[in-house]
Amino acid sequence: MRYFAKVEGKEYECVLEGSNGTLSVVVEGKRFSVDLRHIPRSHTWSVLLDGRSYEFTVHEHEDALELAGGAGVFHVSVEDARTHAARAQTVGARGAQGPRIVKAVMPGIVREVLVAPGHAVEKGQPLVILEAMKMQNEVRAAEPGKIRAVFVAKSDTVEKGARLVEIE
Amino acid sequence: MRYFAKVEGKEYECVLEGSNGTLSVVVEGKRFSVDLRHIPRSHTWSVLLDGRSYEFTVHEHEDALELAGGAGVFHVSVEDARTHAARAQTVGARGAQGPRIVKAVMPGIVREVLVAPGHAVEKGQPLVILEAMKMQNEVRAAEPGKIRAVFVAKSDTVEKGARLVEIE
Amino acid sequence: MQIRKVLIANRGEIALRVARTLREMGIRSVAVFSTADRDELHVRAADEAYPIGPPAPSESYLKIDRIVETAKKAGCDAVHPGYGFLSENAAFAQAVEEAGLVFIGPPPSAIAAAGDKLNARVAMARAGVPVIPGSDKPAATAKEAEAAAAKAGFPVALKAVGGGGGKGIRVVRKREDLAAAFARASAEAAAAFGNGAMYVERFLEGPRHIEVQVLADAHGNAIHLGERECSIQRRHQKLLEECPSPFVDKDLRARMGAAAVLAARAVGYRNAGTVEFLVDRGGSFHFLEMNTRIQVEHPITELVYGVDLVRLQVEIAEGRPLALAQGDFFPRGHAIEIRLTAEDPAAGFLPQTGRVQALRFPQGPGVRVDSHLYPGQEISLFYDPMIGKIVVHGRDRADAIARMRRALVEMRLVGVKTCAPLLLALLDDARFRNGEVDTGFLERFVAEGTWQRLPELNGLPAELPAVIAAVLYAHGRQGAGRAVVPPASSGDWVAAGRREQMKWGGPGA
Amino acid sequence: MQIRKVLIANRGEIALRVARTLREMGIRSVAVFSTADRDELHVRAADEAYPIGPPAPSESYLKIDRIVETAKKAGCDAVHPGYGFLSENAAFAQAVEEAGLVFIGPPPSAIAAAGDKLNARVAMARAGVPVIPGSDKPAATAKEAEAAAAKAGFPVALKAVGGGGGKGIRVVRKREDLAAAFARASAEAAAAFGNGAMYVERFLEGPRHIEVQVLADAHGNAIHLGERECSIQRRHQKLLEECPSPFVDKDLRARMGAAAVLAARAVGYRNAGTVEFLVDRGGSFHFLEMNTRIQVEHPITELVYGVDLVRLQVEIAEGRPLALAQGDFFPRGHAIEIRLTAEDPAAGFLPQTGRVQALRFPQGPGVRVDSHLYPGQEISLFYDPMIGKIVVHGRDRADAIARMRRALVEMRLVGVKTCAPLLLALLDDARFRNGEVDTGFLERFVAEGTWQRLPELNGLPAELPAVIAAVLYAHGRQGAGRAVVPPASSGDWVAAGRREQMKWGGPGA
Repeated sequence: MRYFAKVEGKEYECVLEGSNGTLSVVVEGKRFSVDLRHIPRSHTWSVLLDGRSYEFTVHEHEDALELAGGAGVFHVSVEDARTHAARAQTVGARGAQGPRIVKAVMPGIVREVLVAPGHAVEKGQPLVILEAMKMQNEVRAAEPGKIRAVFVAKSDTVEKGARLVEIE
Repeated sequence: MRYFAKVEGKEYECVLEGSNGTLSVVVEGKRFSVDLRHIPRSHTWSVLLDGRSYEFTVHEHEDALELAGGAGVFHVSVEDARTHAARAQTVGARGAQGPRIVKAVMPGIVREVLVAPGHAVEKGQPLVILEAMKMQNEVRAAEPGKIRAVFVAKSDTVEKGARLVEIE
Repeated sequence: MQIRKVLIANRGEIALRVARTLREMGIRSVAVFSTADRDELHVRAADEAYPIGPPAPSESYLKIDRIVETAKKAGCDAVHPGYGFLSENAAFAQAVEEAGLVFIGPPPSAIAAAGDKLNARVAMARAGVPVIPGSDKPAATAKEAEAAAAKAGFPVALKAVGGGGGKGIRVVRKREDLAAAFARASAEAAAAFGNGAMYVERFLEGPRHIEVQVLADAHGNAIHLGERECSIQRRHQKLLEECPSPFVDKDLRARMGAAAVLAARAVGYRNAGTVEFLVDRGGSFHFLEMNTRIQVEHPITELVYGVDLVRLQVEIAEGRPLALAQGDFFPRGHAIEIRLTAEDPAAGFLPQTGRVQALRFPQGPGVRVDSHLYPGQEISLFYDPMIGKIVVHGRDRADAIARMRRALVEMRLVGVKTCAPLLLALLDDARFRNGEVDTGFLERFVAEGTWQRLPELNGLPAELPAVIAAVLYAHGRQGAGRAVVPPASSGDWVAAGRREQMKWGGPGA
Repeated sequence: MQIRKVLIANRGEIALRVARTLREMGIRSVAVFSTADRDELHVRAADEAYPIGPPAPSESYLKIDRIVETAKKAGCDAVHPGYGFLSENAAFAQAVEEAGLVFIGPPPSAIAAAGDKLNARVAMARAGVPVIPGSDKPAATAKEAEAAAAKAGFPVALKAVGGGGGKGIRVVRKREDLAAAFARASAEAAAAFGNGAMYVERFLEGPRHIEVQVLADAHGNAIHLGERECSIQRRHQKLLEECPSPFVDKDLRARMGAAAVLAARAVGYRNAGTVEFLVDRGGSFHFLEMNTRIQVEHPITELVYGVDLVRLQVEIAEGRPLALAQGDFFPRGHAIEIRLTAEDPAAGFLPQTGRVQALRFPQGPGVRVDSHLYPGQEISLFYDPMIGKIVVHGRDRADAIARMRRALVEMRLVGVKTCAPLLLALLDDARFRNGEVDTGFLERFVAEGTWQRLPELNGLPAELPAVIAAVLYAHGRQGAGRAVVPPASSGDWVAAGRREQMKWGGPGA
């Protein structure tokens, strides 16, 4: 089985081979014999690789796995060979750019809405002030543009990822 | 709803009443207003009872619940009113006594089998020596009798509850 | 008197920590909680617990009348305020005393004297404690602040008269930035402390923040328990503290200690308190402010001086004289505390929320943990992002650093990002290891960005994360590798596989 | 020399504890594991880990050749033996040294001299260390043992010549019981130590077991780090230890310490070791045995003397001289350790196995935990029932007892019964609190049975457990109370309800 794993931006082709109860993975010509154990109820995996011991916790994110191993955190996304090939054909079509939705990068309470539909905004201009854990944070425009819509009002509680403002 | 709960041998009739989002339990004329919360993934329940705070872990055993609350452990068995009534009618029939199976009260390795079928045994006579965690433990006869069957041999590994010997 | 039942007017780790010592003293503890906090450990650890309102602190943990009423109804004879919330609110201490209860802390007059940071400056200067050049009266408007700043000289620090702990402080480097900074800082101060008045101090470049623990009883005895080095800060919020300070020798310790005791006496102090100083490169120290409550970082003093400060607080509040004199206390070894905050340092310290999926705290020699975290907990956005403290004690500073490094590597927390990766990199930094830090060090270190480099992990081959992820993925989707990988009980990987498929259009795309 | 990579020839909490210090010292750790232990924390905490055989200790953790070979293959330069297993096996130390590796412990000759408990008696008596009346030669048969016993006088203790730590010891009160006891004890000794030879000592009635920590470097320096009170034992297995002993004053400490240093020198000792004494009511002390490795209870000495004994072991093994002299060490405060064992004291200390369903260790001020437990772990029957140690440090003995009580109340372990309820009751016992204990105290306390009384729980109404269980049951079966009880994610209660039904015949029975 072939998979493609992208670790912090770099892609590795991984070929998995199982035989006699051991699992080998060949990555770019290097063969790894992996003893991988899931520790129940802890999101933890123990890996022995040529005697070296690693313990990773795994946290699923929307688009990647976060592997945390004591001193280091790695973001890895994986796809199988077929998906990888399919995606390669369509990737050219994904660059199109329409109106941009500014989303909340954290949950919080809306303390101020500083713009209204029709306003022109500069790059870096504050749009909304969000408060969480006693700290106020300004949400700023990443690009210049015109406010097309405002989705929140003062005192609203918003979840992470909630739409705040649309800029066109 | 009526339930019967037996705590360390003593039976309590509990009547549960829910109204307006609060739960009351009436036990022998006393009414308790209980704020009971399950803490996920921890087998833990937090109880506020007239302001007093209790935290119990709950462990299921075959025939009872083990409620452990810091300094104390309680074994409680519960049945509903219908079961309670049904059992009361049949309890007289349960005293019959046939051959007794001596079971392993812990998992272990059989180090010695000291009896064979046909042997007469005294009360307190050692039957089997089980070893676990480096300690040897003698399994003794609870009553005098005659060995009808031996289910294990030296060096067997047995689970808790495994049949060791039958005495008649 | 003997205190028998104490209401803890707080939440989180400090409420839990106070409840622990109360239990050890045989004193009943009474927790209070907002509706967001019903399941919190401080509620479960206390002997009693009562709801006091909705999640917003202004509706619960800052409600003086409701808390005092709860204490009376529950039959308490004392109140412990913890830190934050109402801990430095003189009106609260006053209300507690007027209700006939003991406030486990200083008299309201001392809180007021120290809490009005501006008046405290004036009082300290008068008592002979060195202070930083700056305001001698409050600025209610940007205009008044500008006048004071002109006198002190830029850069200046705008500070809330009612503030403390670095909250509501803004540094202003140029005259033209002052008005906007004043508006924001004053608004935050008004929201946080109910008082928008500010004062101005010359902003010292590159100072250390070193504070001294003091203890004063009701019988006129006042001693100090050495210093804590608190220079590792971001936006005036401490992230790592040490005891003793690598900068302070025996002589400086004695001089700063004496000044701290003088400061405590100047405000009529009683109970445990902390006198914060800014120390310049030459070793001159200037009074910064006095914190009239237990500090977040008190455990490092406890480890190095062999005391339980909360126990001493209660004993002092009971009217008992300090059992030991200044000469009986001396430092042993070196302690470090880090504050674990639910903030992502790689994303501008964005507050993180989420559910604690898995949790393993460090243990073993020289490790102490104070935390209200538990598996399954939902980190809420209503309160401080500090979710716990890891504290270590070692033979000397090098051992303590190595121990903290080990503790952080050992810790596992799945579900919420924290500042731990930054702190781990900090512990490895040569400048930090040499003790060459000032209050601006951490922000410069963060800005350098080198801490985000992937660490050299036990000779980890670069390919290993890819290998592991591929195996997990395959395991979840096809059951490949089942011979060596036991089934994941959660089925997470099946779900992850499905999502990956969907995201990239599935096999047929 | 500088040690760079150490194989830890052990498992469980001590393997984890050694790995922690190695990490702090920047030394690579190499774990070994039996097939039963692949998922254990000591494997996950080490930098490297290698399998050494099947679960039975004789096939893995006691396999000298395989362990030494693993150390060489892994490129180790030293081996740490922990306690138990091969830690007091002179042949192992010899094999390690012959392989060109450093043994982090005493020279093989010292292990042999102390490990042959009988020869050690003779050597100590010769060096002027007081010993108990008894054998001066081994007994290979019950007959020989009878002769020795007759000379020493009944009651006697039968001890394994190759034993230690209370293993393979039987007390025999009457002549007619000796033969049977000898057979069983000798068989256990043969299985555990590969040597069935026994020796006989007069069994002292009501003594205390107090031991002294010693440290000796390769340069002729030898010091002691005070005593540990270890009288709380069951079948010669310690369950609770204290430092300092409530029985020992400064003078007795100095005399016992000097005798312990003498004992260490008598066997040519190097590294950390422990000299055990039996102390009678008059304060006379008698050499019991010397333990030539780190003790289970070493953390209490670490807390009270401010040291890391494993770090000192490594430093001594590297050939470094002790950095501090006898006069630099002094006790601060009081420490207590309890051993958490998977044994049910209510059922004759029956070993318990099972899966750890939920786990919460105590934390906060003065609490240290050393444990290899983790949620989801399967407690195996192959190894020692000790699953962790809770250690506390307080200002004095009363504070330490209160702190340990708090720690045990705070601890939660679901799925495996432990000795904790017994220890909690012990901490509340007036005799224990007065320090009036001897080595027989715990067994008498267990036999009294009063510890099994239900405790007075925070004014717990007798009905409350019934109320809770009824609600949980109803919640699981009918969804009653759902308004206040959030759904149980596990569905345990549904299952519990179903089983209850089945057990008692169901609704139609």
